[in-house]
Amino acid sequence: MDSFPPPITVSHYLAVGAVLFVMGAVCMATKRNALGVLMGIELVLNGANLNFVAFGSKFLRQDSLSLDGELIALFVIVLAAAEAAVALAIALNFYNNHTTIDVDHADDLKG
Amino acid sequence: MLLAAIDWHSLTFLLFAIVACGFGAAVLLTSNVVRMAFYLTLCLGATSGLFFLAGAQFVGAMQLMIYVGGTLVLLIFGVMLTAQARFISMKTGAGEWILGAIVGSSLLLLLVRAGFSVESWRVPRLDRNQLALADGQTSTAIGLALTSVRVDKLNSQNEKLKPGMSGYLLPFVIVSMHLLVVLIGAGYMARTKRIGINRAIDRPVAQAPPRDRERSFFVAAGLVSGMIVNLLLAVICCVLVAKPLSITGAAAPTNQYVLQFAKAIDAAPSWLLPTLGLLLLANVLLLVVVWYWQKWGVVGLVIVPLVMAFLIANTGLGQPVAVVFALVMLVPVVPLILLLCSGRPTAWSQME
Amino acid sequence: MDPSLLPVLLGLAVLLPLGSFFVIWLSAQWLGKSAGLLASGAIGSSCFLSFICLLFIWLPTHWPADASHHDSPSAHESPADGGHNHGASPSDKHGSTRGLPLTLVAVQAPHPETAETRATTAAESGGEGESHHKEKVAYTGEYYTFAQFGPLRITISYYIDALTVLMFCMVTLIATLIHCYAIGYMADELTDVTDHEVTTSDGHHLHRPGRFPRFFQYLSLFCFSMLGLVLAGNIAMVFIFWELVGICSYFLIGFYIERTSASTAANKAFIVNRVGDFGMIIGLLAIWSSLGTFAFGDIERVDAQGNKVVERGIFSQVRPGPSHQIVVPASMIAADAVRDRTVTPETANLPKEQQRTFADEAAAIYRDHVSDPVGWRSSESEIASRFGGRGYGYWLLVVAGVGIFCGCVGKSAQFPLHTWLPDAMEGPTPVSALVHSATMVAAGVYLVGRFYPVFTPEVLLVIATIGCITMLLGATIAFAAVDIKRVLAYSTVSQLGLMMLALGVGGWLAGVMHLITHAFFKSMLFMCSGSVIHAVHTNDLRKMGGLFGKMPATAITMLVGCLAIAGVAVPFVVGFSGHYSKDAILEQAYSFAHTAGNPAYTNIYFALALGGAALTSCYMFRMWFMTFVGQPRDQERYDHAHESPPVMVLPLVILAIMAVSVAWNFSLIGYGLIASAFIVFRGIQLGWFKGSAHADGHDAHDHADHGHAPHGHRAHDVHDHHAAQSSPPFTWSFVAVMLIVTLVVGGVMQFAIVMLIAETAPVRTLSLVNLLEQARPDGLLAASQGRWLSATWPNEHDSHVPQIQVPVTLMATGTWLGGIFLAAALYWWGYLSPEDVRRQFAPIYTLLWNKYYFDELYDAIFVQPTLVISRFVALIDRNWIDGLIDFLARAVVVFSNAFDVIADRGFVDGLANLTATWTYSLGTSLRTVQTGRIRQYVLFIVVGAIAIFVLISFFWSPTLPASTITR
Amino acid sequence: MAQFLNVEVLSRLAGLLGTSVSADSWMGIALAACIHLFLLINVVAVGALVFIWLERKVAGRIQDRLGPTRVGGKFGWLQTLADGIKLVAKEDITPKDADPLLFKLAPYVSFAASFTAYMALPFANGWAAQEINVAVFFIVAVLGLEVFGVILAGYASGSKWSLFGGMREAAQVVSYEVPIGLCIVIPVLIVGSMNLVTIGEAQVGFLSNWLIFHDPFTFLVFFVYFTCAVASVNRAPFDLAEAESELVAGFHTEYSGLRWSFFFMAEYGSMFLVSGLAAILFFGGWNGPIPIFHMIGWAYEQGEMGWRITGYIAQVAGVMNFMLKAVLGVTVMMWVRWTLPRLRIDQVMTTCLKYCVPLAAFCFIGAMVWKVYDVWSPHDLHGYTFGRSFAETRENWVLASGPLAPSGPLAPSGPLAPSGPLAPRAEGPPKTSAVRPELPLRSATEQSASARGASGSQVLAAQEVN
Repeated sequence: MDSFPPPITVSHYLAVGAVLFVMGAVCMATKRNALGVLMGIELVLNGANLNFVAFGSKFLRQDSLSLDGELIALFVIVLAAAEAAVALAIALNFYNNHTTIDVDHADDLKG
Repeated sequence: MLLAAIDWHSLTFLLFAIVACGFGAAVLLTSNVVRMAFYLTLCLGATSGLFFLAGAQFVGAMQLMIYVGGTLVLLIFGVMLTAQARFISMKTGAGEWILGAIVGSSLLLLLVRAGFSVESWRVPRLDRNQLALADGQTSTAIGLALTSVRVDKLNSQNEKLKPGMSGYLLPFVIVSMHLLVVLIGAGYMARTKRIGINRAIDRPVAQAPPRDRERSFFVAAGLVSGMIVNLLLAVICCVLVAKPLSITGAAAPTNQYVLQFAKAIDAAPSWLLPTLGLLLLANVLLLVVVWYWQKWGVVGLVIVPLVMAFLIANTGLGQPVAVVFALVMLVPVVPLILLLCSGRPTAWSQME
Repeated sequence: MDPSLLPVLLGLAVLLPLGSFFVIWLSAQWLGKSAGLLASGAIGSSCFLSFICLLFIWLPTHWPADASHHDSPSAHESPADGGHNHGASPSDKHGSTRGLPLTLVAVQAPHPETAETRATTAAESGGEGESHHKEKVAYTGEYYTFAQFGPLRITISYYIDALTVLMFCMVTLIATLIHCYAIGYMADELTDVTDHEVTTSDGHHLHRPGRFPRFFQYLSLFCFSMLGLVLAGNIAMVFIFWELVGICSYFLIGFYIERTSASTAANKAFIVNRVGDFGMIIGLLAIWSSLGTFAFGDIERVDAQGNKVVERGIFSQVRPGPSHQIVVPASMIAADAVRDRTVTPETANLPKEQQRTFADEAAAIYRDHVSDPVGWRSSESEIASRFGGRGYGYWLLVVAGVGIFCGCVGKSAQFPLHTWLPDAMEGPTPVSALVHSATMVAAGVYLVGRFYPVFTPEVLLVIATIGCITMLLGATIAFAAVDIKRVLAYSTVSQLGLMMLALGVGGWLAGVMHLITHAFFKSMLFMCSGSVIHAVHTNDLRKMGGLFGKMPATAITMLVGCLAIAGVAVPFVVGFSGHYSKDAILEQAYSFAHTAGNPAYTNIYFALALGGAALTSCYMFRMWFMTFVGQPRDQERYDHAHESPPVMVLPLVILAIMAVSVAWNFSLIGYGLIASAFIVFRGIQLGWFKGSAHADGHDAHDHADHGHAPHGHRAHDVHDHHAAQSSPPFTWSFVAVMLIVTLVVGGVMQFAIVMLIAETAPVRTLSLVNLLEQARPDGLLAASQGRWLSATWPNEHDSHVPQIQVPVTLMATGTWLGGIFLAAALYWWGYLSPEDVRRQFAPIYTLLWNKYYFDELYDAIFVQPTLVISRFVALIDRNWIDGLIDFLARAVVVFSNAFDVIADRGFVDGLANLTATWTYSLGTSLRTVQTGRIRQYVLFIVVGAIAIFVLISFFWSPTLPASTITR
Repeated sequence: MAQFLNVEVLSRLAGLLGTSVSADSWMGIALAACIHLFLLINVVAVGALVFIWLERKVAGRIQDRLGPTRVGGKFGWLQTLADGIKLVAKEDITPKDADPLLFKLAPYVSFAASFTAYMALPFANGWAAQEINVAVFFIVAVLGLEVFGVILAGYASGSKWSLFGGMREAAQVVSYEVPIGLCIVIPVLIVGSMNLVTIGEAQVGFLSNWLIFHDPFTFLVFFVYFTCAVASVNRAPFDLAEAESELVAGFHTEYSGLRWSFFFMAEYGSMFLVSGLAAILFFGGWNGPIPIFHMIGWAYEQGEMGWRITGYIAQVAGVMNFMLKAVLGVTVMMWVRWTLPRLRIDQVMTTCLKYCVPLAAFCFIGAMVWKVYDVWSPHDLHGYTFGRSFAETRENWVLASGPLAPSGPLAPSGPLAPSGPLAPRAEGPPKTSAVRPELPLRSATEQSASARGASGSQVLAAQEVN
């Protein structure tokens, strides 16, 4: 008899990744707190990472791009860390200058 | 029996997926930044669980380590630093919510449709259970790939993948450089630039007025002669490089001492003379540095011969030659140091 | 080491100061004191390289023979071998030589002959008694070719013989010492300087930043050019470096540019030198146009076609062949012949239209040889063979010689052009010591010595006369001068005159040797005067006196210098270096005067040389006595006098040692060094060098007592009172360093020589004379006779025969004894009072005091007329030319005003404004998109992504096969 | 290597339940999970009890007191239990202006983190709840999570003391993760594997085989590691987060009752964890100073499968060894706590950034040079040849690549078939060790050429296992 729940596939991973991605994107779009936006970015990155790992995993697919997936995921994580540091620094600077981290106040370059 | 039909792998996947998506949604929905961060933690933890399930143990651990351990602590740090009122919350307009919902849902629809649209992505790998756990133990492979050996593609016939087999050494190095720069830059950007606070430890220590130093005639003479001698030896090296003494033929030196010397030079490897010349020049610089009362000049004077010895020892010349070289170059340094340490007040004591 | 290294090392030695010049020039503001160290290091390394060349390259290959012992066989063997194994090398050296393309040939051969033949010539010439002397060894070659006009080339080449190497050693050694002396002397230039001799318009003294680096920058450049001058292998290159030396001395004399005296002195030196150089250019043109080469020696090189070419240098053209007697080169004859419009005797009695001049025939010969490639050479030789008897071209040779000598007159301050040298003392004392005593002014003498083979007896007579006059002028003026540096300057002038005299009367060796010895003691004397000036802050001898107790080291070294320049010696045993050179000169003058058949005027040279020697010793000791003994004439200056720092005195001591012993042969040098070191040591123990230290005031006082008993006590009190605020400048560390330096120098030289070549040759033959003997141009040993003169120039070796040597030595001894006694009587014991002398010889004194009114004369003759003319020219310039230009300018202004309105404002601006308005409106219309709200941007991105996705998935599926996509 | 639960054990246990299970059926897994969980919880909870008691005694002795004496008869060995009862009985307070959810959750986060880390910690050869090949990494990562609970607690309590505590904790732990990482990389580097079991097995043999004696740098770096470990579990003298002299009780000022005790369990748990890690990384893990059981041949052979009572005894002895070492480490931590005064926050940071990180980095380079140049050390890796140097690791891979070519995971000759958690492992190391020491690359390639079949697979298996 077929197992419960049905055996998972790459698509499932992609679906989860998509959910995370969309959550992150909407988070970026709706949060007014700079750190909220930052978290949104993290979510987006994770969604992408999920896809990479899924495509790279032997457990889900016969012909996987075997190591590349994981390696790219690794690089993404590392760069995400860097990005977080910089973004945080930016946020702190912003806070030091504007005494708020509401991104809507960061419209100095408005046309 | 029913339990036997349970596919534990899928079950755990389901579990983690629900946790991840749920807390992702929570991150989106809550308006309290700290809670957002907390939910995000759980979400990312669950994601790392998914990684483990996908057999990417290293990536999973990495995710835990860097994201959950590092980035998020950093994030919360930032939250604390930038908190205006406690539990800061900024309301978002309803219109934006709606807009975001529409766009987001359409994007979601699109992505999911794309995800399920490919045949080969939808068929599970049924022999998964027989698959070895070792397949998940890819840490060594990853390490090797980062040092540019792609063990998984060592002899794959796929021409399209050939270029990708060279591994990831360059990106690895670039990324590490990038990280370094980013951390420095972040620290620089985030440093507090508040005006008015002027604590004692912030103020630069008042420089003691440079007292006029006593340089005994000995030390001066020693330093100058050292510079001159080094310079001359360097020049001689250059001359010998530019115009080697030929030890055969009519051009051979008439005098047997010179002949021995020329033979010795001939025996040495070709890089020896230029290196020696450079080191001698370095010595001159260091002597000048010592002249300007920098302690590290003396240290450099001691180090240079050791470097030379190391270089020689790592080539065909062999250790004895290296030791001899080191000694020859060290011998003048010793009296110099003695000179520095003699006299009242010692030049050494006045150095920086 | 093989001699092929010589050009490399010496070239490096030349380039190092240039390098330091550039470094200091580019990074002066960062260097500060280290500029001095840099320059000293550079010149020091040059010195090291030069001595390497002398001790380890030159001596092993060319061991000097004993010039004065004709019959010792060993004297000829080793140089013959030297010539031999160096002569063997060039053939196969081309293969092994990397780096510089350099070629070596021995000068003595017009065409490169094989080593065997040369050895044989050396051997058989050894048998012949008179001209048995070894043939001169010189290395010539080219570094780089500047320009080539057909067969004529201007190159950077070198000409290295014993003279070159010795000059290198001398110049670099003195320069090194003076550099480190200058580090001490110019120390106050490190900070801002207040120049008390310059008063600005607001009445204050000038306050300016120090120029320490600039000073050493110029000094380095000077060293570079001097060394280049010595190394130069052709007369054109000599001229280039000659001018470089001139400009350097211009910079250095005008170092205190704010002082009018300094700047005018600089201008004077420069312009006067130009006058001489004008003559030199004439000489150059004469040589170039007639001989077609600038090179001194023969140069063997590989031309473009790859076959060896031997270019015959000036020397081998003027003194060809085995005998090396002076002959007029073929090309000169040819150059002269084509100018001769006299009718040939054959056609003399033909009708006018058929008469042919010699010029026509020469031209005909040229026309015959047009066909063959080196036609002009062969045609010249043919012309020479045809017209040689008619004495063509000799005057060209004379012109060339006199022209070159003109340059030397300017550079080394000979009679008509000597006025610049004393004024050049406006520069800092190290400059005076280096430039105006040791090297630059010596360049003139050096050039005469180097160019000697080309000088015909007529030119020699000119040289001798000029030198004689100069010597007397300098000596007499120096006798009256009271400025310590001017005394030295004039003594330099007269010594240079002496050298010229020596060269002029055929004493090549004597002159060149005096050049080197004089360089040592004169530079030392200058540095001594510098430290005296440093101590008492005045140049005026009348304000000094009794300084011995204050600055013993300076006093002793200066005494050594005076003894050396006076040529003091124990007759026939040993003497100061000056003794040897000056006696050689006198001997040569004597033998010139007493050569059979020489006219009477030849006696003048000897007599005047003798008188000059007497004067020299007299005024030198006058200066010394006035400075160091007697009672202090200016008390407060005396009180503040102090010995100079070690860095200034150390060079003095080293130079003193050299001044004593440089002319001795080697073993004597070694002993002399060590002995003097221990004398110094003893002096330290006796406390001479303790200056006015309180603890040693007593010794100093005793020592002063030897000088003047009556003033002992005052001196002593002064010591005690002065010791309170001054600390002894001489410490044991200084003594130790001095000892170590002397011993190490002496020991190293001894050891190096002995280790390297002592087994091949006797050490005793190693002396300055014998070394210089190697560089003697060939053929000088034959007694020579001019074409237009009846006098005969005797062989120099004949002046060493006892029947000449004994009387001359005795006379010389008499002169210096007399001079010293006169000076002592006047200025020490005070038997005679200088006042009386002045009063009695008032007119002469005024004449000397005004330096023979030379400056006034030149001012009246040259300067004033020039000023008048130039004023007139200026008038023309201001009124006419400027007027025209102003008119044009106004016209242009008017036109452009008109044009501006039409074209610029109307057209160009309009266009620009139009573009600007368009851009602006575009920007304003686009700005509304930029809401500056991040989240909106995110939404845009997402929407855009969606759009792209949709487009792709509907209209374009690149990678996925259609089957996999489910619709 | 011996699994803690392999087929026989499982089936016997199942036999007690009256059913017959096979190793990979759901029941086996459930059983194994239950047993593992039970044991681990006991280790953590009971361990915490014991440690608190121990700390009291140690503190008492160091302060010249007796410490608890009465409860439970002698030595007051039940003191902590009494405390526990008291804590459970206490009222659970939530401050008014706290963020209730986070406030409630924080202790569990902290506890869960330090508890999860045990999952990868082997107590004896192969006796780990889940043997992960990146175990070291995993443990450090999860330990890093523990701070998260503390921060949340500090923030959610809504009191400035707690906030300060939380922030200090954040700064401290985040910065101390760097030197810790550097330190633990060194044994990993020497052994060439991140698998704790492998690292432990690499030190089989006499005392001299312990990695701390491998070279001077490991010796030095152990102390760096220990310092940083103390700091990262914020024990005194680094307990800035709960500095009672400045902040009343730091991050747990507002906590009481059971939640508070959770924090303490977490703290003691992680103390034990880092000490255990130190024991495995530097002190030979479960190997005693003298390999008695190897001498008498009781211990499991390399790659031996099946189940022997003697082997079991040997394993249990190993567990004892391991426990002893870990507890020793914990005791030292207590000793330090009661001996040294507390540092200032800036001193803490200085210690980390100016001393620990450079020292660790220096040792890292030193150890690397030591290994690459293969300098002599008392430590012969007991026939373990993996990762003698990076170059050789690559070489192994090149070797192993032969059979890997048709990377069909089900290829019967494939190297990976007979391995996995519940499957008997390929016996790799001893055989490869025969080849490895004199194995230049050339012979390596022809070796691989010759061994298209089994041996290559064994080599690969060696790589995989280690």
